Amino acid sequence: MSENSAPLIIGFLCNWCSYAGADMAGTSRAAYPSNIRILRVPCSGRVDPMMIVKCFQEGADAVLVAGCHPGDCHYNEGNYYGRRRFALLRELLDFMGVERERFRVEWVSASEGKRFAKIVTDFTNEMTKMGPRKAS
Amino acid sequence: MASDFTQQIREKARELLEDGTVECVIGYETGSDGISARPAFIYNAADVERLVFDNTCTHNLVKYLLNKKAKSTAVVVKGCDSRALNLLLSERQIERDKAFVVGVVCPGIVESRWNERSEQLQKRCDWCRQHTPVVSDFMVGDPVTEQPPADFADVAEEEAKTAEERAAFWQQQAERCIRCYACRQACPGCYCTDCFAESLDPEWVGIRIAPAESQMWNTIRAFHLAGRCISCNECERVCPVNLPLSLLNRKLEQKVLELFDYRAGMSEDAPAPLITFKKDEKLGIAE
Amino acid sequence: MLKSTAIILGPVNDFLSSVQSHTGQSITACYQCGKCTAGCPSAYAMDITPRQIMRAIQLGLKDEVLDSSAIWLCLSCETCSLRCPREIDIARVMEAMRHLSLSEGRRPAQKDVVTLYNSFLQQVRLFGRVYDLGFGVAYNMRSGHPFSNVTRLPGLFARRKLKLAPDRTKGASEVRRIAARAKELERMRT
Amino acid sequence: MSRIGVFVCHCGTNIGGVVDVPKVVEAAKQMPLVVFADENKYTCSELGQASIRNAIDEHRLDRVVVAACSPRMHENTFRRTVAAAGLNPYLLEIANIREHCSWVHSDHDEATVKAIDHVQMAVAKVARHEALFPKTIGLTKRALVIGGGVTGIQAALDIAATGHEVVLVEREPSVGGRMAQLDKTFPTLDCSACILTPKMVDVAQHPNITLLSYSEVKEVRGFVGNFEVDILKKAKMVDHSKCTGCGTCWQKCPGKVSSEFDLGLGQRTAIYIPFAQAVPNKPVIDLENCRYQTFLKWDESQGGKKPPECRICEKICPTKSIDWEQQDEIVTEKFGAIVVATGFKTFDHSVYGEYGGGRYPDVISSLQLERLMSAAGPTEGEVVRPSDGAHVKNVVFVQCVGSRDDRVGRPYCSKVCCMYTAKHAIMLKEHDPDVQCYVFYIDVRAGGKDFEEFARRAQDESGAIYLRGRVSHIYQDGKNLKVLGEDSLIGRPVEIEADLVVLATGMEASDNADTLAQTLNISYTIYNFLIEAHPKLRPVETQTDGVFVAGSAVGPRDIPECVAHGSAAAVKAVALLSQDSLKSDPLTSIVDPMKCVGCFACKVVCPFNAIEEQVTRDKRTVSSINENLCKGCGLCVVACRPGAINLRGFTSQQLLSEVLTLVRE
Amino acid sequence: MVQAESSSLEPVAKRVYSYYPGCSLHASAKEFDVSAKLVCQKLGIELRELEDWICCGASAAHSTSHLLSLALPAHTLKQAGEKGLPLAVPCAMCFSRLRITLHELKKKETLDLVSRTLEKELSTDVTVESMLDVLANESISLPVTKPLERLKVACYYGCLLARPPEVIGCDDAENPQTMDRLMGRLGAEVADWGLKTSCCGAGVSFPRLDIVLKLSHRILSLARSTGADCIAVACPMCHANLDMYQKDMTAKHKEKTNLPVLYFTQLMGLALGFSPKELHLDRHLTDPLPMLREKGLA
Repeated sequence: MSENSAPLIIGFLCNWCSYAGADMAGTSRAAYPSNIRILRVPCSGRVDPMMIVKCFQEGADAVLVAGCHPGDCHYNEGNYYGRRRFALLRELLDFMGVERERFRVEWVSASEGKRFAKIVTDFTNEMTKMGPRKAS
Repeated sequence: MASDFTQQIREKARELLEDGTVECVIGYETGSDGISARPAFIYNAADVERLVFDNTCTHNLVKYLLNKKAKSTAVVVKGCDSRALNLLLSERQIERDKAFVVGVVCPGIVESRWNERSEQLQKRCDWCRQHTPVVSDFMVGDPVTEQPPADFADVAEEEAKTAEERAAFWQQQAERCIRCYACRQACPGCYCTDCFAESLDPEWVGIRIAPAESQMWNTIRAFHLAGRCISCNECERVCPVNLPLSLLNRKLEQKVLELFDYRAGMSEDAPAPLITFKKDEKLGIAE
Repeated sequence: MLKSTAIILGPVNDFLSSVQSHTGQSITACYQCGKCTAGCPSAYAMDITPRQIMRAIQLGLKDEVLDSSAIWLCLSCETCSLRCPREIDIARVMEAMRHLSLSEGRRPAQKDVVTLYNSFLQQVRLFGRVYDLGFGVAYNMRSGHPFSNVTRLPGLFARRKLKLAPDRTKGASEVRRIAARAKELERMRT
Repeated sequence: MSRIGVFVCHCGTNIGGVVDVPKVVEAAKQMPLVVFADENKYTCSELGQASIRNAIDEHRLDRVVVAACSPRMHENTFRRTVAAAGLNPYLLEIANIREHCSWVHSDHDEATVKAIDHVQMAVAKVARHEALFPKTIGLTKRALVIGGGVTGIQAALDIAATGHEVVLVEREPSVGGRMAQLDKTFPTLDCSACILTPKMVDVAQHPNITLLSYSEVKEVRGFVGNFEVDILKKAKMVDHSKCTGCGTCWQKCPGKVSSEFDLGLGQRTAIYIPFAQAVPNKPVIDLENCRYQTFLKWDESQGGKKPPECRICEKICPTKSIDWEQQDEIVTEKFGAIVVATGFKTFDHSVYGEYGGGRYPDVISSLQLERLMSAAGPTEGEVVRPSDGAHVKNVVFVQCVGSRDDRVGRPYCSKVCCMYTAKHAIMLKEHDPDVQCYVFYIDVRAGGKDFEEFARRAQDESGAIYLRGRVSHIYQDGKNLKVLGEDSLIGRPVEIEADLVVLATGMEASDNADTLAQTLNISYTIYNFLIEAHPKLRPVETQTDGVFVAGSAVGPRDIPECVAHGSAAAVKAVALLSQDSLKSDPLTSIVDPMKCVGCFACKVVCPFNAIEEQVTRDKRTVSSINENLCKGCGLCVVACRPGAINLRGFTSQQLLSEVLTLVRE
Repeated sequence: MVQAESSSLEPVAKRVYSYYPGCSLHASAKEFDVSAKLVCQKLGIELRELEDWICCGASAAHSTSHLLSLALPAHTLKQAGEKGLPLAVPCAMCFSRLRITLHELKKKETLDLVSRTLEKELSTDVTVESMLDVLANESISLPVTKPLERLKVACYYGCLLARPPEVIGCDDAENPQTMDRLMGRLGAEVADWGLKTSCCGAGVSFPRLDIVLKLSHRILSLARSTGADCIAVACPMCHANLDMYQKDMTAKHKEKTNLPVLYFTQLMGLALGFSPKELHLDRHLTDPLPMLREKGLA
């Protein structure tokens, strides 16, 4: 867990929609808290549940996965598979004591810069309220 | 009844070996404690008398079919074993035409302890909804009508706790895990020649024996079985330190049933939930 | 036709939503093609057409609908429902509007039609079955056209079309009980 | 041990104004494997790029991190930069400290900390980058065009014009498609045949175009640039190499059947060309209705008298072209690009029982009216009723038949009906000034150049009476037809006595469009219309590289749109074919056959059929990636439990090390 | 239900139905009742009339109370269900109400509500057949003694035997053929015409005679224009409207409207050899006998 009490949020953004959406947030100067660290992935379907578990095991406070809206996936189907995996993973994590709130999945299109900023802001505030993870 | 099962199995085994349908029959024989059964590999009709079937036949013999080099083999399967068979067939680990399946309508299996009789039914038998094998070429016993869906009381009980308690609970379990991987060896769904757990690059699970690493192992082991676990509880049964491993699988099993109305291994061709999808399904994320 | 004032539209339209939920029909789906009216045998005699009924519901113009003669001149022939390109069961909606108008105790725009129905049901409650002659007489009296169709009686008698005594059945009491229960239950539900 | 250089950009004040760039540079210098770090005012400027190139030489850098704007902005720019300095372009990583940092954070310290983290991640990732080399694939510089309607014709001609070979496959005995059946075209009213036939002839005569009429595409293998296609050539029973199309045979053939081209309003012979201007202008024999065939099939047992042997065509053919031996054959051809232009068919109105369900001869479809109006049609342009040949006076047009109707499973608008009906109203008036047209419509949709004016003209000049309402019932009343509608503008039912009713039947995808789409692995709607890669920005491309779509096979369209899309598809195809070789993006998946257990979960999830089965030396069946089909989504990587599959440029190792820099600091 | 053996000498297996005539057939439409019974008898179909049956509520209940419009037929369905026989219903109105009720009762909540109304356990396990479907069943052979040659019949189905087709079980709601085929088998020529299922206006008969006259006249004159000698119906309301007011129409339109309107069972009766008297052919206001005599059928 990061020393400073500010929560560490790791974000996996799909290259085609959400990463571009985050860029849009930048170009439209939509400010949001600086806690999030962003990784670029080709598709939300590329985000391996193992990777997310690893984030938490290693002490991240929260994980955000963002991809194209259903139906808009650059690879047609990636986010549909992702959706199923994440739905189950979140249950498992919660069951093992990682509160479901800490793992968020969002569909953010390339044009939703402001929305991306809002999502990150809300998420960060929520995490700050919850405080750092217990255990491990 | 059991003895009569034994008879039928022996006769079938003899027939199969004599007419050369198979070159080996994998079944059960009485173990060295004279009580609990152990796997038996019969190559000549002469030896079929060794075969038995009773409520101590706990092992899932399907795993022995994974040897792709083997020629045609007959195998004795219980209800739960048969679901494993379907799983492995659908994942192309077994060639159907090389396997002759002797299905046995399972009477329920008892806890086997060394050198003592037990009438205590195994945990999995409480959950079991599949006493009659779902796949077989020859059926021993009459198919039974199955029980209504198992309720997931154990899961519910765990969920009643606070997140903090749950975290602590699994933390304790992780501290006890010695990462012997017995769970993996016993699991019909774990057959990878290289397991992610032993990969050094990427190093998903560090080689040091530390709670965090064990936690990682147990979590991913469970997740790799999401929608694939046939709830035979072998992982938990063989665990030398008695970790409640099935609890994780059960949680996922419950969710898979609820979200995808899917039970692993019920048919050879229904694709596992994580390698298929429906466009307009609502799964409670990002909605 | 529509009243001589401009239509004032409020923000929420309870009428539309209540009709939709009550009939299970999506009124908003109607795109006003008029096929219902085109095929409606009695549309020519209505004050506003079935299509306009649908439109009025869309706009929440409750009075236009419930006070229209259209809902009473609907013959329940179901031609509209059969052919609607938006698969709306218009006849079902018309039926619901008749019931609503009655339950609100409105004065039906075609009171004779309602009288006809009531006289009919009265017979059924009396005898368990309809007695044509009694029915006819009852209708004439209640509707205030005592002599309507009287001229036909000779012909009808000549052809033995009308019996002089009602067909009586033990079922009659059953009918009265059912009618009462239905009334009560329907009141409870609204 | 790799030697990494880090270049932090001020981007004027865009980054420098918020992030403490020097501090980031200092931090970078401390990072493992970093041997050089520096800052630039504008790294993307020639000056900035030069400084990178020099540093690569000076400090023998083998990997580069640029901390600047989004990689979606300048990744390619900097790839070229490092390549210019002799590094493999894929040994570069971008840290996005502008869009994702300086532009969205105001607190300088926080922004700086985050910038350092992002540089740290990039460093960790770039350290695991490998040199990647795009594979070059050869390609066949030929195009296949499927469908010989106006769209396909346009596409074929445009491709051929650039000097590339084209094979045009048409299912029917002649090209021309629906447009050939039309009399005039809206809104200009120029004669359809007059503008189409020259193009049809061009197709037949163009040295670069091979026309395979009476043929169908059966199988498609391979991938962009290298398709292999099986084409079925149906037996014509006429040797077209000898036939001169003199026409003696079809003038003499006694086997008469109703003509598909004239939609049952006229007749054709068993050996036939569909219409006078057909291309090729050489006949085929319709075996179903050929007398010689009936003669051959006849057997005593059924009794009756033996039919005549006929074979008249054979006897009278001056060039001895009739060939009874001909069989269907399958030819396999190679192509680099495929254009699908399979067009549409008109809705079959017989499902409308309320309109007579097809049993009233004088209730006809608009396309039938086109044939009646056409000078080359069965009545030589006389608009008379099919029932008794009487000239028509009162004509009712019914719009939206098989369009905007959920009940018949066609909720969409067919787009062209409003306009062609206006055309019909105008034309009928021109044919005979005494004709009165009534048009029942729901909305008049006249969006398009000169369309509204044209639709108005039908009412203002040709006096057609437009009634807003959908017709509910049409029934025969004596010689005439009763039409029941509503004028929804005045709100009253309308009854019209018509002597001809014309149903504006909508557009449907042509038969077997779905099967063809499956063969080509492109997607299609529930109405079997083909789906473009992007409805706005990639209107003629599909999700399958090298396969392009055009015309009304994609959805209801009018002629000008179809032609435009035909040309558009042609340009895309040519752009592809004019390359000497294709470069495949090296960011693809790769399988470690030793780890693969052959469960083929990857194969199930791959959206692009890029996973192939391969047998190893030790006889295990494992998966391998067809890099030409792989688009690098990484779905297979996640599906693979043993981790036998990895994705170049986004390997698990790379993502993991990025994460670890964050959590283990 | 047992299927009739076509090619065997044993007597055809008997078909047995519960029978629900409905109010009209006990009064104004007696001839429908009588002819139906005669024909059934002849064809070895036994009809057992439900005792103490009650009215279906017709459009009166339908238009005034949804619940009542279901409750009354539900009572009859209950009776029929107890008999365990399929229910044969000649009157199109009754048939329609019964079928629609049966359909609505398939919905759980409706079933509960109506059960509470009747204070009885209801089930949807009962088959309701229209007399037309019963008699049009092609597996019943028709011992025709007097084929309806030279007779052109316009079959009129009205609303109730056509809509809603999925509930009523109509072969083609816009152009049904059941009655046409039946008449064909009796040797009659049938008219192909476009108003087979158009409404005659029954719903508002007394109060708005003007509507009835307009609609019925349209139907009669189109049928006439196809050269039909008579109209065959299966609904007492349709019959009343088409048969009763022809004089008024003649007066109104200044052209003689005179087209006999017969129940299809009466035409069957004639073909099967019953006399006009037996079939109560003298009960119609538009006298069919002259026409039938002229055709040698009476």
